[in-house]
Amino acid sequence: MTDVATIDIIGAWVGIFLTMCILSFLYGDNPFYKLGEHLFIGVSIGYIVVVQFRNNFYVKFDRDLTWWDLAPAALVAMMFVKFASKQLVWLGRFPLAFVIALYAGQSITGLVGSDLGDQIKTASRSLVVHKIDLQTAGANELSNVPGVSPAIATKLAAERKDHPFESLDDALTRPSLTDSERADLADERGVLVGTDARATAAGGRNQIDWFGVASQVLLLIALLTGLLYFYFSIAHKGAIGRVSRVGVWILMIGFGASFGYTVQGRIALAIARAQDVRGKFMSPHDAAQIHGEVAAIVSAVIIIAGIWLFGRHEKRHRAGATPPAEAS
Amino acid sequence: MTDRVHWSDRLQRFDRRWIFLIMGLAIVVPLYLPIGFPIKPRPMTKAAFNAVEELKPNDVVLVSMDLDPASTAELEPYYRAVILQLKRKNVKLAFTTLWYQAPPLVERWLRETVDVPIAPAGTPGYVGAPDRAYVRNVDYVYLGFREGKQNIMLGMGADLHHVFDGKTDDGTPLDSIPWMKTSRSLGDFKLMVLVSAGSPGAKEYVQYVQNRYNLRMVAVTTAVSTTDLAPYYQSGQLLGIVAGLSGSAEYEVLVGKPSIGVEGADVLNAGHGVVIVAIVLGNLAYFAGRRRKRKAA
Amino acid sequence: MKKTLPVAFGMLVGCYMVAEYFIPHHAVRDLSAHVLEWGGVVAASAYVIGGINLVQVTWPKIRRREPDWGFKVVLLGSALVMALVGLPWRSLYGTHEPGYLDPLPGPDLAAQKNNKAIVFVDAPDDVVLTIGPITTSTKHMLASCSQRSPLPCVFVDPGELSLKAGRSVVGYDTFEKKVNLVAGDMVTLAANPGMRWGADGRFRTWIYDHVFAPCNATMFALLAFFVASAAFRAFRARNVEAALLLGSAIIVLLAQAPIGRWITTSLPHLSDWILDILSNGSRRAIIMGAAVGAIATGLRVILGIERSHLGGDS
Amino acid sequence: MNRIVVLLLVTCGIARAEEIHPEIVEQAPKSTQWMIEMLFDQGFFSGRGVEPDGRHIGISWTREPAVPTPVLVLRRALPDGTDVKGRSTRVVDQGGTVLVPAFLYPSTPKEYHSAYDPSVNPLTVGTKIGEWTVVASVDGDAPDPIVDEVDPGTYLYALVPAVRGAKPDTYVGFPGDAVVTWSVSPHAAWFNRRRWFHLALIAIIAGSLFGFTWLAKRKELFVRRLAGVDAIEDAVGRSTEMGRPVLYVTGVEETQDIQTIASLLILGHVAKITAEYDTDIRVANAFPLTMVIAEEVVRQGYANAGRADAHRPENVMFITSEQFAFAAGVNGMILRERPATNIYFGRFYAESLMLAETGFLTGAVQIAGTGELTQLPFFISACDFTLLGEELFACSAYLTREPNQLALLKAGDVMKVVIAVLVVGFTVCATLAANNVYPFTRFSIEDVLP
Repeated sequence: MTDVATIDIIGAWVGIFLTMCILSFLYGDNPFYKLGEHLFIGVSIGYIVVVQFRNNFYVKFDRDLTWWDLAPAALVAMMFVKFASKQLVWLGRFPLAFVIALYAGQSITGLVGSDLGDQIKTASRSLVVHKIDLQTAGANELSNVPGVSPAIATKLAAERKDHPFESLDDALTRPSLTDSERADLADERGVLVGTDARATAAGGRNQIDWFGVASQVLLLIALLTGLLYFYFSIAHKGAIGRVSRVGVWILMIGFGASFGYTVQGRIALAIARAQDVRGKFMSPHDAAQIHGEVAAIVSAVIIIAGIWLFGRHEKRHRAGATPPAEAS
Repeated sequence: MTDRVHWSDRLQRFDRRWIFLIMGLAIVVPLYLPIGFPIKPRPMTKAAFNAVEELKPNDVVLVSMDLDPASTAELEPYYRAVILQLKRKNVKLAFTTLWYQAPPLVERWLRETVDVPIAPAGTPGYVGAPDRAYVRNVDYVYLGFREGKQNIMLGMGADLHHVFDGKTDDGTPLDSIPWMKTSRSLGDFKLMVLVSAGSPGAKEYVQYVQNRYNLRMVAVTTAVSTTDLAPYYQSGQLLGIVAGLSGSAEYEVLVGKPSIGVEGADVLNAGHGVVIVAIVLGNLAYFAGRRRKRKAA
Repeated sequence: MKKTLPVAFGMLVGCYMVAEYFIPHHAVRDLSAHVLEWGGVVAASAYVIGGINLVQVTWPKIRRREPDWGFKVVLLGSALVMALVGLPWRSLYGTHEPGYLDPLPGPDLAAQKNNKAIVFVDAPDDVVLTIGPITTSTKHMLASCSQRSPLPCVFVDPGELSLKAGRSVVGYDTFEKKVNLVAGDMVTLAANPGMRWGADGRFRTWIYDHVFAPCNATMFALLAFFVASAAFRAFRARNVEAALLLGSAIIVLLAQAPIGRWITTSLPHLSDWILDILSNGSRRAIIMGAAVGAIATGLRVILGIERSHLGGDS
Repeated sequence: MNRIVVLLLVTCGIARAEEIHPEIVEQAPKSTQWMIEMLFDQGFFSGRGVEPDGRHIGISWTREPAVPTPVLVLRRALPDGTDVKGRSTRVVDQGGTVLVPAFLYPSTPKEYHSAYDPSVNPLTVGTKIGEWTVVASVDGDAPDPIVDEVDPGTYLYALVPAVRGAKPDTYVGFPGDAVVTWSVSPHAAWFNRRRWFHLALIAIIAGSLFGFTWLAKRKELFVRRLAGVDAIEDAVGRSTEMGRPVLYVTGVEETQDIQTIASLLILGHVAKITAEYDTDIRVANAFPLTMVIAEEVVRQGYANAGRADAHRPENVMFITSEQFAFAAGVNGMILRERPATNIYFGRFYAESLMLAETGFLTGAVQIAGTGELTQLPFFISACDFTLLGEELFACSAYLTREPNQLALLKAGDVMKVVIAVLVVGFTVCATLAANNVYPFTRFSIEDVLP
């Protein structure tokens, strides 16, 4: 156990203060936010420049040069021509043409493979969905059954060796499963998307998961209507209009879903900031020396007082000044 | 129009900074007064877990840490959990990153999680085999960062040693490390763990190298990119996806060491609650307002 | 001439990049590697122009003392500082040894008797010492083990002993050595690991950890609040579309938090289903549509149809 | 009588069972039948994961009767074009455990060479012993090919049955005879046929691009209007009235992203409009290269509008490449310069909401366009107009209603029909095939997209 260097305790406090500065943007644009903003932008630029040069020159050309290296040199030179001469500015178009064409060509082939080829491939699958057969399924397949954890999967695999499952209930209540595991499995039962729909213990003959089939059909419809919505050559009127409207609806549901996911992510960020201030990501020993919460409160007080003072100062100087813009 | 402002108008026009305040409280308070709902892994998360479990000792795994400090919130819990899992599986690890923001962060995390055991025997609240301290350039290597995004991916797919000039980040020749000597391109890695906060990241890996060299990949991603990656999970190009903070929390549970992720996931409840309330309030105000306008008209 | 040449050059490069995907021949692979590297070099050199532009934009503001000019100074200043501390200064004026071992003459009888060896440590108290199995610092050591030396010290078991001295934070050198001690041996470990400069140097890491990282993370975290206000303002069921958006959003929101499973276990299923089926279906449509548009755009560039960026008015 | 049969199957790319060349070699201690398959490309399909770049050779074998012993795979180069037939060979003396010079140095049998004792010197992959290089060491047979990367040339492989020692990569014995394969020399392919369908897709788009360009010159093509695009001109007009600038953000992705490229192309047209309206346009860039291009594009826009003099280079700005620092910077611009129109075209990530919300606060008209699906909900909720995915790429075509531009949209539509037909067709096939309906069991999407 060693102590945190004073400079790092100071650092932690600085970090927390800046955190508060930027959070103050939520109240409105204010000098503290401006400080954080400009500091951040400046530091990021300084950081990036070093990285860029290290990785594109220092590292790459840490070898004896070849004739090949004239090509990039020429391109770079042309890019700088505009600072040297007015009538040679047009030379600057070569590096432009180069990078744009280079990356355009690259993305053409990149996209045609993954976003067209693979998506078409994935989209055109059989609409028939069979249930997962607990009797024959492999470990991975098993753990795609709702509620089946890897641990449970191995247990089931062992169980079915000794004596085959008669039914789902039999399979999911085998003695080797712990009570909590049984509870998990019980929670996941359900005829639409739950265990009963997705899995069977029948063995041999493969049963069809009808809801799965319906979903696959829906998936196909979603795709086709979506494509129709992006079809530019016809006006969205009449039947076409109605169908493409369905496309929009499904689109919107999709967006809703991704909004929901996003919210989780965003809130997670705020949570992490709070945990960080509390020193959750460092050892308790270090956290104890830094007193993050105290730092947070102190900074908050400073900033609130500061904003209030600046506000008054502003008012006194130019009467009828606009209050700090509300940022939301 | 009546003189006194109707409640719906006030609700529609009131200062959003109140919402900010409520959101702030919703995040801070539960940290001190946890709610504690149970956490159950989803199939996507389990699939990711299994892919790692299938590894054998001394398999070589590439961990690509494509993130910045901003996204640690969602990825760090998973990272710590998966590193523990990989270490107790006793596999060889190669770390790299395609994000220029990452290197100092990666260095720190390596010191905190790889150089020292995460869960030595007798760690409170930990069920599972203890892990050991990994030795740099023996049990793991840090290849460092290279600028070039997709091009670097393509390069690593063709010849990884060339991309990193045959050296690790601290200058150790890759050929001096037996298992690295034989891992010359992405195809030679048994698994790729993509700690991916955005672009370039899991999506680009799938697009640019996965289908070229058909590689085995699992990804942890920010919740927001999940819907984006889900198709690749369906098409089997990604063996598993760990979705955001809740996914990371689930993974911590699977690995058997609940920690910051689980704590954070608990706070999510309050946060989501606030957002839902905000939506409901907004709609109340909207509809009430509309009905009044109809009446007025 | 001034327009057609660049366009032709672009067409050449672009068409090559497309062809390259279909030609597995190793010669082509090698050439492509080169060409891609050039792209990187051009992009990196552009940072010089970026810097010039930055000064062009901010300097006049400072000179004319425009509002907030002080912050522009902060901006340029911090950029300069961060860039400078990124340079490997140490390699410019040579490095110094992080530490050394100095064996003391003669066995210490007391120690010898109870079969121990002694390690004296001459180091600042913020140096983290790993002496065999123990990790410690001079603060937490014995004040004295032998009259031979006033330095803080530890008793160790005889045999091979690995010594390591570093600092708890990144950005410093580390001193590492193995010694073989027999009972009664005394050795002084003098260590004062120097601070490193450059990419993994102390200053840069400090600024990264305590300025860059918190600002970066907090900027991002602001979204938690914006999301709430956006939800309040914009997610109103004005029409069917908005209502659907809202509905699925709320379902996923609930399902995403652990509370969802607490309400009903089928909620997560439902949200997964929305994600797998409805969301994926439409999403796939957009992915494909966008890909088609992107490919067409790309083709227009490499076939020289789109040339507005090169002065050709298309 | 003891016989060993070496069946070599040198494939032209994919394995073809009928091309077996049997070869019988006499005198061997144990009767094992080796079925060896060499895979390398000869300008045809790349077989079973062996890249057809002329630098990869795949080798796989099975033994009859099945033997679980490990097999050491060695490679040695031959003078180009040498044709050697497969045979069995001795690697150790009778009952010995050291690899004999006769095996290690076949090309110089006269000279003296020392034997090699693998029980003490480990044979890690890549080690050179004599003229041979260790390629792999497999326990049992390798039904999936071991892919070996080589420089172009002619090579010979030896499959040596071995017994592992205690230490890793050591071998204490070599039971039975080893097998030396036929010489193989991989040729590089000039076309990767696995990707023929990708080429076809590109060809369709390119074809219809030209087709419609030709057609458009003759007859008026119909294209549905996009509100978002029509809005741009009005918004610029509005900023002119308010005397406030137009803010154009080219996204936070590098130039190599096709969305950034699209954004830059649109910027040209927008700059032209602002030049005509005599309104300031501020362009915020996250990458200097993008900034360099944007400046050139804007200059051209002004030139095309015939107002080259009005172009002010410092209006095209490089903020910073750090995503959130960039967001902070643009937020600052929006709050303090109060542009009347904010246009966000290109690829955006999390900062989308940040920018859009701040812009909403300042009451600017906001037009967004991105193919980044996850951000669309936020742009939709906070912006006045949003171009979804493909519409972003369509935008530049709308802004200049010239034939070759409209052709882009038409080509896109053609492609969408093709996609729909393919997907539906193959779904039907797959479904019927799943129910074993002949002849559909014979078609599969794998045929076109392996």
